[in-house]
Amino acid sequence: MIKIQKEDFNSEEEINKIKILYPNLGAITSFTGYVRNKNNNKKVESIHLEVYEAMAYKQFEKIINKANLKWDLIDCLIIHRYGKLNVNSKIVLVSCFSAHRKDSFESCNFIMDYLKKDAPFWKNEFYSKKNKWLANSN
Amino acid sequence: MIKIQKEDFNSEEEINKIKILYPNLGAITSFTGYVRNKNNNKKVESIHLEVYEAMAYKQFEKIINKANLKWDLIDCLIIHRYGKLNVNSKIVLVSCFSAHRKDSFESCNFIMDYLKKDAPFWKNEFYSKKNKWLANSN
Amino acid sequence: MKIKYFAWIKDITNNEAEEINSEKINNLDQLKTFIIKKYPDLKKHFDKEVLRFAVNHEYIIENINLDTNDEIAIFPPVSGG
Amino acid sequence: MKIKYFAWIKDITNNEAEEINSEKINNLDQLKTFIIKKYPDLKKHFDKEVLRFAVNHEYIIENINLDTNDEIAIFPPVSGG
Repeated sequence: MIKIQKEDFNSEEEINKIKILYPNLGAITSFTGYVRNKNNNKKVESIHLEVYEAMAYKQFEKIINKANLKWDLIDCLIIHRYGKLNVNSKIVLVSCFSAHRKDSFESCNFIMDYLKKDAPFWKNEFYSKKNKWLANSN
Repeated sequence: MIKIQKEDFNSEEEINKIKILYPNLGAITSFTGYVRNKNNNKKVESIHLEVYEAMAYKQFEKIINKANLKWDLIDCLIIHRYGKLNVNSKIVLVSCFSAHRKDSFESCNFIMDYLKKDAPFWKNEFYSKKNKWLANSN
Repeated sequence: MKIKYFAWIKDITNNEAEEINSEKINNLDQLKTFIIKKYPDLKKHFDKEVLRFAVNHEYIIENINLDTNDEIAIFPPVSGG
Repeated sequence: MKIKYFAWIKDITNNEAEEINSEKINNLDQLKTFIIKKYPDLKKHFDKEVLRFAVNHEYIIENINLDTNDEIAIFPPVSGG
């Protein structure tokens, strides 16, 4: 399941909707990314996340397909927000569902790596008097 | 924060209570373990989890201390249930809170490894007509 | 063909999307040449090879042929997640 | 000293905790000998070295001295998580 949205979300509810479909599921690894109040020693007030939405869906699908080739996954959930996000807001949730722990852990990390490299989102970081477009360093 | 309890829990609420304390937090990695409907090709109806509670608290503290020596962690949450748990129930939640992704991912995996080896819990798996005590294989 | 610009590229083009069609543009390299001519301030960024190009939502590195129905996107390194 | 048994060990001892105090028990090895004598069915499990021992909530492998206030736990391999 891939969702690209402005709205905040409840991770527990989103994950439960998928979990409940699979009684053979034993392991979920989830990564959540948040807006921090500082970055590179500057005080951040908010970020504006721009997205190329149609491409983002396509790239997320490709990344999930790659993960499915490498690990035994039951399902995957990616929720990525865009628009104005204040400090403390969730930016992204990636959850990987599997029978056993190793598959969910490794695939979740793998998906985050590719998401950081390939997902067409751009962070415009707002400080008290100026703003700056960021690029992912890893 | 370490919790050993019979009751179910809402991961979102438990995680938010900690997250909200740290506006410099950018990354949370969480692992959730569930009771599966089958194990070793046998249909599972429920498990009974026995705990040596005082020792479990002590061992969880030691594991978190070890993780803190290796990674830049802002906080850690372990919730481990015991008692009768039906299929689809949560067994354990481990959440690692950090500024950056790598620390939270690696420490969460590390804590799960040690938890599986050292946390004094024992699963008694119930099938339709019999039951069996398990030992962790990894 | 439809061209889309993202992040600070938009600040240079003053435009987030436009239709460009010319008999001179049959492949990605020709499109790049056209765009640099139209937006000279983009040249240094093209030269530094920091920009990324997508054709119909796929990353493209090589010089592929373009069709009038294609959607081409030009953007800086991503920073999601 | 207080002895605690967990999981299927309890099914052999028919007891989840008991107080054992004897002048003959001054260290962990002496306690093990005492317990095997009391519960002969435990012997094969002690021999296979699958059991784990904790003194005051810490895993103990070596033969440490014991005090009358100590809490000693005997249990099979764990299976939490």
